Amino acid sequence: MTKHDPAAIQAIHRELHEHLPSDSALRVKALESVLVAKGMLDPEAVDRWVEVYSEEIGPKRGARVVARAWVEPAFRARLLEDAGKAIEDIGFEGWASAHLKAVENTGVIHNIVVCTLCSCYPIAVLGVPPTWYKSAPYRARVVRDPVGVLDEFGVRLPEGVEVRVWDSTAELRYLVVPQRPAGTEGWSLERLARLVTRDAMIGTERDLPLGPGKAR
Amino acid sequence: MTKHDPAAIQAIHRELHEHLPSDSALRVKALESVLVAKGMLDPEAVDRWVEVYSEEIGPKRGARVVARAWVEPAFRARLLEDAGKAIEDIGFEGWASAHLKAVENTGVIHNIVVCTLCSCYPIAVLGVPPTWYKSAPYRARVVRDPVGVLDEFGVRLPEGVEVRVWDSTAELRYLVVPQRPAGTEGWSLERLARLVTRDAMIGTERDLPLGPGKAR
Amino acid sequence: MDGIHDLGGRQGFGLIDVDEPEQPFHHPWEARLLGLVRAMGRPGDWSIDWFRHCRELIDPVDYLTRPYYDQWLQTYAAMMVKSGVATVAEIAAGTGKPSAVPTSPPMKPADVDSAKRAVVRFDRDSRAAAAFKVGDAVRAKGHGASGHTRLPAYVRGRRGDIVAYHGAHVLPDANALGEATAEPLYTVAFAAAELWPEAAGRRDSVRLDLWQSYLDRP
Amino acid sequence: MDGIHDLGGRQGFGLIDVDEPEQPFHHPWEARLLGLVRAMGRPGDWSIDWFRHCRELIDPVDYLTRPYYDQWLQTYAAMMVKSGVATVAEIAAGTGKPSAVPTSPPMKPADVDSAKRAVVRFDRDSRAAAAFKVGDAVRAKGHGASGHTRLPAYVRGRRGDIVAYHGAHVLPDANALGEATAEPLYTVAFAAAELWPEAAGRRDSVRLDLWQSYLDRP
Repeated sequence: MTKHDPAAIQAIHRELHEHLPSDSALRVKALESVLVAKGMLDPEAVDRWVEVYSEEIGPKRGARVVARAWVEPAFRARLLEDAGKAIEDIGFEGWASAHLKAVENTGVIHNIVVCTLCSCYPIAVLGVPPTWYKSAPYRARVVRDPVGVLDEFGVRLPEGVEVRVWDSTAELRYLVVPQRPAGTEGWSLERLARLVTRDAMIGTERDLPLGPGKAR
Repeated sequence: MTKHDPAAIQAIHRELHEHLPSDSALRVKALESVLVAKGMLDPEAVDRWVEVYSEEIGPKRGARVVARAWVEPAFRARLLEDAGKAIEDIGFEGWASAHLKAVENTGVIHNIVVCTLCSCYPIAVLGVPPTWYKSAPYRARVVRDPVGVLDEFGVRLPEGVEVRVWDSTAELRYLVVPQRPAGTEGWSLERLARLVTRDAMIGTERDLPLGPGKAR
Repeated sequence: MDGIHDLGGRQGFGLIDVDEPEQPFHHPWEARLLGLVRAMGRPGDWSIDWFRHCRELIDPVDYLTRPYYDQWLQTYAAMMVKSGVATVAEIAAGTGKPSAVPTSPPMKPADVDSAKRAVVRFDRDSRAAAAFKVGDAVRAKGHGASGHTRLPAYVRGRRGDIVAYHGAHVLPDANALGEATAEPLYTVAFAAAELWPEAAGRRDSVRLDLWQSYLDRP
Repeated sequence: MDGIHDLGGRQGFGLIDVDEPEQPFHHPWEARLLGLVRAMGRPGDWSIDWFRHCRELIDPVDYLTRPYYDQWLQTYAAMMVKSGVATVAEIAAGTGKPSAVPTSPPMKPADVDSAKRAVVRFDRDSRAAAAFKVGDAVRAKGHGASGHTRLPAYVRGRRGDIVAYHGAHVLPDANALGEATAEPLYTVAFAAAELWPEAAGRRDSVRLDLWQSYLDRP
């Protein structure tokens, strides 16, 4: 208990607030230098991680997962059964993917994901979350007024659609599987994957347009 | 309902935040000018109110009320019965005094006052509240950890004293009547009143010293 | 509303400024603003509870960071805009023409001496019967209200005891909407152990003044 | 803890920045900080829940205003100070000598490709019997916890239905304190009308993953 003492951490936060530079970039430089000086960090490993999360691990992964579920009924079944296991088929396992859960939109159900307590997000398949996902307005409002939040994202739900908000309070991570748009019969997995947006997999977008991008 | 529309007010707040000068003194200047220009304000009346709350209506009033309760058993009885009425005897009635309530400290009870929802305070007898009384730390903490808050004010309660925290959620206003210090037998009302501090009447001080001021 | 203002029991806030100077005001503009608020003419649709609700609606970061009287200023400014007596642009510029909205006359300097002794009562004659009596156990309602209310989150769903009855007082939830309703008002004592997970065995209590519609039988 | 982080259902927050650019990072330092966190050596007493708790303990105004990854930085810095691997002065200056506190070795660039596919599981073999089954009605505990917990305030005391059971998972409340406990974990659906005073008649629901000790029979 003394080791994990909240009052001590609060006092340290106050000290840090007072003594660290206010500029975030300077703060990061200082932290990197001290970690290197202490032999706790190899800056080249940082470079690699920056590449990985800037280029490799992002919503294109989730889009492939969704498109594959649309075209392969057996994969879809495995995905809905145990998404963490299913994405290993594609080599997408990683950070916070162990307890991944796919939730499927239907004509009468719309899913939308949040983490009201911090910022839990299916990073392995969507990359790092957008800032708004981690912001107070989204976290505060989406559980209380999901229809209002969807409206702000330009989504008007058809009458009679039931909204399910998933608040990521444990180590489960939620991936929304949007509906496959009509008029895409016979499309390749690659072509379908290009339709699937990050927001659709969070649930702040619903109907995927066949044209280029959102109409907001 | 449309007249008192929270969403409209939120939008106005955002606009004001954007368009008003950030400096508070400049904001006050602008508000005063516009009110005068609109014929809604006489600046000389403002001058008078500034005098009233800077010099006339302050904790010295409460101190007189307390000292009188110490020396006049009949007044004490009236004060505890209906403090709003009792202070009319001294001509102290005014802002928010209609439903004033006096709560008395004893050897086994300590009272402490807060308004967790805004800043309600017995202005007619104590003047305007200190900033800390209106601050988030005091409002958040005193209902949950009154002993910790008292400790921060330098007050260590004797073993076995029961703390009563009064959260001013309605139009009742609370005035703590501290205990009369030992060794003041035969003192005049005026001399006694000089012992009574603002903090003792809020409840963040307990034992009134006979010497000059607090020992913090 | 479940706003930032509902601070009772919220954890993580820091130290109290116990060494604040004793003077009532720390900047001249603070006193000026207070005086201005007391002296200004007002539209007929304002009330103490509408004011409180409008302050609660200030952006949460502004609520926690802007000076107290500055928040009063912004609240009155917002109410002026809403009531149509001024625009945001007029307030920002500090200029404007009289509006068509009727307001009470501005206070004259000579009236301050009587105004400073004016007493506003919030108790009302009411036929509403008191449902509880001193000594009764009650439970605060579990739900809050979407709009203005004076039932803090930290007592919702908690069991307490009626320690005083004050007759009928104006109900803030309705008053904030311009509706005049009065309801029996009680002081309710809640044991600390009932309110806080870390308070088992503690003897302190918190007392709140709560309206009848905030309370259920336990 | 009843901290500023517990934001679900809090009213008064403004608009969402729906036009944020799609790029994963908006400043180079953000990516750098994330990479640094993934690559650094760590003391043995850190855990995801201790990290979360330390972030929750950031000053409320900083929590609402400082950039997200900046808060990560401050949280890791605070954990480093608490664990004794660095002082505040060293972090502020960006210099220091190796500490005596044992840490895991810093990650090598060549190890990133396997590390990026590493999967950390939070389910545990446990003999703890599941007290509820899918379809059961439950009521979330009315009290929160003084320390770290993952039971948000907005469902406390509310009635919901178990819609999934996930076996035993590491309990955050204990994990934040360095204690390894696992408990049955459930997904619980709460009707909006049960949670919010303005939601009567609405059909939407909120689903949360909650541990057995957060739940009672209704």
